[in-house]
Amino acid sequence: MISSVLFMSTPILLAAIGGLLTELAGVLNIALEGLMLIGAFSAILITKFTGSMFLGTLGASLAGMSLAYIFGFITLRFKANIFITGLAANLFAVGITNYLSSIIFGTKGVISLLNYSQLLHIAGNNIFTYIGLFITGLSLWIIYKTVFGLRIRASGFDISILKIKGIDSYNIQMKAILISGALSGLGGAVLALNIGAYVPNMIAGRGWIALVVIYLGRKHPVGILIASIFFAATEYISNIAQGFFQIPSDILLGFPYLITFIAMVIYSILNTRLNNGR
Amino acid sequence: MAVKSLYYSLIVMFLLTLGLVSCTKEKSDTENTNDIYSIAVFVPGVIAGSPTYEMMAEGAQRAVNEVDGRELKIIEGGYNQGEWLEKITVLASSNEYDLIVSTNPAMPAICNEVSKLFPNQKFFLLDGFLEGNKSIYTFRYNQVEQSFLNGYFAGLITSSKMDGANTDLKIGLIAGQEYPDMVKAILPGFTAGAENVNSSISVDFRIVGNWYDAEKARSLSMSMFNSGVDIILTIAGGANQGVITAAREMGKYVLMYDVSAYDDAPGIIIGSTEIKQERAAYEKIKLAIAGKMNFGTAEIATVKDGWISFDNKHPLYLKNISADINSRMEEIISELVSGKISLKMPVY
Amino acid sequence: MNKHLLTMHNITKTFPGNGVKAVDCAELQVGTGEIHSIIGENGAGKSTLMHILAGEIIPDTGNIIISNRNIELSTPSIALKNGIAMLHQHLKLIPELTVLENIILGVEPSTKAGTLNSKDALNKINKLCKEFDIFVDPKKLVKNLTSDKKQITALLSILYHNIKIIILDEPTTFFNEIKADTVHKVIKKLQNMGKSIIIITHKLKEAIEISDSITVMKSGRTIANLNSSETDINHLSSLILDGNSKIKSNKPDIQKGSVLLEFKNITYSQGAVNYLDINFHIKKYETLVVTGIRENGLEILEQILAGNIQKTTGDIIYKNTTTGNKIFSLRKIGAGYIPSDRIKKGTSIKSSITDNIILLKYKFFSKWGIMDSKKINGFVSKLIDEFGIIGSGNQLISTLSGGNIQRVMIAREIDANPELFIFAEPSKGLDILSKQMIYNKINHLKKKGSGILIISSDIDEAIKIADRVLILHNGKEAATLINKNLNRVEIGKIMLGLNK
Amino acid sequence: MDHKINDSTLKATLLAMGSALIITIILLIFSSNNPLQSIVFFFTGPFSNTYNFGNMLNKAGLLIFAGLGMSIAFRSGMFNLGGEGQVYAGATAAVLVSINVNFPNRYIGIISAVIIGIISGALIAGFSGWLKKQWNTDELISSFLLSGIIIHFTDYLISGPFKDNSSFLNSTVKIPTILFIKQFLDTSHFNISFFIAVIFTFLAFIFLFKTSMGYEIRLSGLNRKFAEYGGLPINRHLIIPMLISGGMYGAMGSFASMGSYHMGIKGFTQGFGWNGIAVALIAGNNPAFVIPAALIFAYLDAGTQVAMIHSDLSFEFGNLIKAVIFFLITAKKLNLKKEYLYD
Repeated sequence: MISSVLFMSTPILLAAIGGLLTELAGVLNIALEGLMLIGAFSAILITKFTGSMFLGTLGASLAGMSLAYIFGFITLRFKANIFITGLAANLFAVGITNYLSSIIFGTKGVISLLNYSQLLHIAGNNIFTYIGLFITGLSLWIIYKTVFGLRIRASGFDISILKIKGIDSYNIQMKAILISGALSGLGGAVLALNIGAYVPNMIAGRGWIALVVIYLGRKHPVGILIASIFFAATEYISNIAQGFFQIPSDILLGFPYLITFIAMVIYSILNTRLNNGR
Repeated sequence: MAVKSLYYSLIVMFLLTLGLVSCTKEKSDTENTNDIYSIAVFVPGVIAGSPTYEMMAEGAQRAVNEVDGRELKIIEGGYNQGEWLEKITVLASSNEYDLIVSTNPAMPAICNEVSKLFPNQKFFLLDGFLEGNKSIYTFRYNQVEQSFLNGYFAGLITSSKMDGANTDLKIGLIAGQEYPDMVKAILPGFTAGAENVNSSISVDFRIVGNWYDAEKARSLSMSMFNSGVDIILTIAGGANQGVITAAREMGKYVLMYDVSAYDDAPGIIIGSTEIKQERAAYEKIKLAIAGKMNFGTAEIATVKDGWISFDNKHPLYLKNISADINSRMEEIISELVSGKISLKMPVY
Repeated sequence: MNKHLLTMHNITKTFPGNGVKAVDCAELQVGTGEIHSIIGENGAGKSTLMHILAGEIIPDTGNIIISNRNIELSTPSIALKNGIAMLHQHLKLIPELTVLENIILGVEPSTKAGTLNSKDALNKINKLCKEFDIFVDPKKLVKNLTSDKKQITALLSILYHNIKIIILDEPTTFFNEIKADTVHKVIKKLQNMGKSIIIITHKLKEAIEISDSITVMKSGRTIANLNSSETDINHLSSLILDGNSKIKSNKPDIQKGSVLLEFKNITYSQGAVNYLDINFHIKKYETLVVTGIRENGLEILEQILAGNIQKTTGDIIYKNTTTGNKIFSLRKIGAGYIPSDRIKKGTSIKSSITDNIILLKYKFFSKWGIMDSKKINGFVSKLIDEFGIIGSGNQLISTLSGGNIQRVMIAREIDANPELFIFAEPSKGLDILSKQMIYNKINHLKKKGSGILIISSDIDEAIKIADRVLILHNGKEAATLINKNLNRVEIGKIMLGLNK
Repeated sequence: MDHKINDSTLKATLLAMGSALIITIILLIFSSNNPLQSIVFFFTGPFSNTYNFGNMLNKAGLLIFAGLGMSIAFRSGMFNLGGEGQVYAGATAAVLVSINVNFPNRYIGIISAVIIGIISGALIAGFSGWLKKQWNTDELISSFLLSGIIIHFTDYLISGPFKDNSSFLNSTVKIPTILFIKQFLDTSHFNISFFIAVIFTFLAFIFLFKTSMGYEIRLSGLNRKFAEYGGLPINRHLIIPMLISGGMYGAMGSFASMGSYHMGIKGFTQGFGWNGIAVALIAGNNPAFVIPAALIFAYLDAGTQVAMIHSDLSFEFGNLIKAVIFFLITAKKLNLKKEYLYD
């Protein structure tokens, strides 16, 4: 059960960690969904042609980065509204994957790996679960222990101070966006490679959940880890509950949102009380 | 500022008149009814990943290819039910297609609406049921029979001693969504089939919530397998992939619906019903082209007529399934054909 | 001493906003290992000159020569590369980062892998702390620091760099007397290390005691450059305060009104440091000017009045009602208020003149919630005329000059005819004409029966419009005088703490 | 005043639109076997017949509602990310009222249904605003999560207790025919709601720029410190703009269900919420520009749809074109050179 929940949380966790970097750098990233989709598609595409899941995973990250670059370039250089460019990136991801899919495979539907071999499991856990946890740890290190991380945190607060210190904030924000592209792409790859197939729309809102998780996790890697596991656990529970209770499935499908919402409200109530008490 | 708003409303008015002017021209050149020139296939979803849609498209293509000068246009409508009505109306309003072909239980109701606006537009709808509209011909499969076969087979598997089967008498059904045919025909048929094997077999029925979240389908299936289910019938579109993945991981079995897909996951997909959607599309469209389609009537296709079958000829099936189980399947099929077992498709 | 480390020659800067020459042909020379103080009143141009040196403001004319090289300091980072750094009064720190992170930002010591070499940084910081005998926990978040620790952080972030010239803006302001010693020690230490230090200060005593030489500024000009051994406090204060003795004292009104607002034993302290300790009242038909050096309590007083911070002890009584522990709310009692922070608080710069000017009255112009454009336009053009605002109603505030922005605010506040009117730094950045207009409006308001409280660091202003003047020194009330034949030297000496 | 657009912004917008247009044409040339045909259908398609034209206007009308609501929310500095759920709830509420209540006549019926729809949308969004006011709960996230809950709950209502058991659609029964909002332009969905949307645009414009509450909202959004300093009721404007934006989404939904769909279909308002945000942002949160922004949006959709049917343009290409336009439409400057940091 724990391994299931951990695995279910992994794609969300990866995208959220990527989104965290941009968020800390002061960039609202609503393109996560599209970045994940590109990743999922590329993972299957490349694995299919090379036969290597490793290359597929790598390719997914690179594809995520490419779309992230377009998104970042237009947002930062052309000073376009970040919400609209984010929506554009999501639309673009849907369009381009379908287009490439129909050109390369002659179909806009499911593309499955024929010689599918199950993903590596270590001690009962999926390899990507470890990768997710590793990247969370890595992000802790990057954010709090490296020069780049320090500059990311600084640029999210006030770009003018970076100017005084002679730091190029465009560079920092762009790099954060690229990393979020790579990690979201990876998150998409996790979904697709584990299933062994690309299904259009298979991200199914996880990119948006990742955005929520960033906020619920108080913009900290550990908080995000907890929040994504929390969300995955509620989904896991609602999956199990479908087998036990005569609750209409639609209600159960909304359950993760309900619990997360309640948790969020309780958190903010406690937070207010705490601040007022001070 | 008020001036500016006025300016905008003027633009709107201008566009409006422009539109009205350009509209008036096109209305005249239709009225050529009976002869079928061009055909549109409206796919309520996306083609690939959905075998029934693929078969429909192939059948239509074959029919059109056989006659010179016929045009076929395939349009994918996406998954949003709400948009289908609008898109079908766009199709009908374009006046370009003499026949619109589609498949889905929901389509008759939608096309009935459109038909009120465009009474000359003809529709041929598979997998749906509607009688009495002079423009619509429907062709529907007896899904109670079909799912009964699946259920019976699942019942045999769960009570068998196969590697993946356990002692729990539990079988599963995963659906993309809870739609009327699912609840009123497929689930009851599936349950009846299983109970026909052993009345203490129970069916675990779960919903993905959409037709594409394969990961959700996977974790749902995992939880079903963990609770003692050993075979799942999956009717979840693209999300079927997730069910297969879970079965592979757990060493369990998957049953497919509508199309024989043993090759997709040898040893995992161990049973499958089939509908002759391609043949239906082909034969009926040829009828339509010939002007012989009985618009206004509804046909229900059955196992007896050969429109529905259980694919027990496939080598992978024969390899995995014991002769004993297979002979019991043959038996039940013949009982359906002979009418010894009679399962009516509910009308609702 | 090498007199030629830094030369600033013929520096002029006019701000486009108000057309005031903030710096006017200023000259400055600083040698290696020299401590150099720049003194002058608020608004004399000291800060602007130093901002130019720090690369934050680009001058209109003039040369900056460092070690015989002509250098263009177009950005702070270029200044930093040339070994010049400024410790700001408004600290440029990022509250979400730790002390250490703030210090090393931009010059992070790193390993080859890009890792922060926190150990190196920590060692260096600890060494610096020991060397200069100061302390702050490098691992604390800046937002959790007390203000003096923040100051130390900012100081450290400068010491951390390899700096030749350090500019300190009011270094001892946030420290009490004892801690000023610490600051002086740091400065001496820096000098011993061969650094040059430029200090902006109001404290003449401090300037003489600590620095080698002193530049005196007045109205943007550098009027004197002295060796501190050749001068004394009286000389300096006369240099600073000299010149405007022509200003005529306002004829004080007889105080016939009732008491409007009373500050009874109000203090404000953080930890052991007392920033304000004040007692005063203000009556109808009178103008009270609270003056002093801005950092000596004027700012804190304004913040308390504005309800931004809560007094530590004492009672604020408005018309015989005490506010108790509630935060003082100006608008609720119908007071008018113009804050010293005009841009962020006093105006909405992305809105039009109209939107800014109707802030207090918009409800009067609406019927059933709909605002009457005609009435508003009439009102706005009346005020634009009356207060000489150059611009039209739908012009954005951001396109106006500083003087005009000021007029918009004054028009808004005075037109509301408040019983109590609080005005911080009325003439900040204004030309003479605007100043005169503002004074007239204030007097007019007073004659109609309002009580006027002005918080101003400008002595001339106090003399011009006050009925009574309250002078603060180090946060404490040094004197309250009736404005009868007061002159600037007298007030200046009290606020500089020289009258004892 | 801040509802005016200055020349440089206009220039940048036109330049961005021009570039997007060129890229669109290039995309069409590459994607199509008969590019000219595709281009012609794409650009003239929306005007090709009454149905397409009417539907485009109808869609634009619906988008105007959402765009207006979001503009007001954005103006006040609030972010309503829950449009999807609010539209769906509004649409379904209007349908449920129409089905279950016997109205004395059609006008009272339609108006009550629409008002109920508006109220449901408003309450959902307003709840997020209230949470913000009460406990400083981030409205961006709370509205999104709340929307997730509402969507599933509404799904349940439609396919559960209010399901039309005689229908093969996952839908409620149809609303009584007399409660249909009359459609003009014979077959299209085009109906009075478009004109109501235009009227609402005027109202929103007046509300934002001519009323005291609009004044408070604008100032609170532009400079909270200033609004507080001026003694404006800023806390109230954490809730009211959310109520308005939710209400407008509700209006969008109820007009869609009463005017176009005539029943509640599972998931039928999918995507409406995001489009509302897009329209508002493209319009620069100015009601005066919401109409053209909504028209552009609806035009793109209609063009894609027509081109799909008549030429070999595929659905995803419509998405790609929209993506390109979205990428560029809000660009403030199109200089490819890296802007030096300190200019």
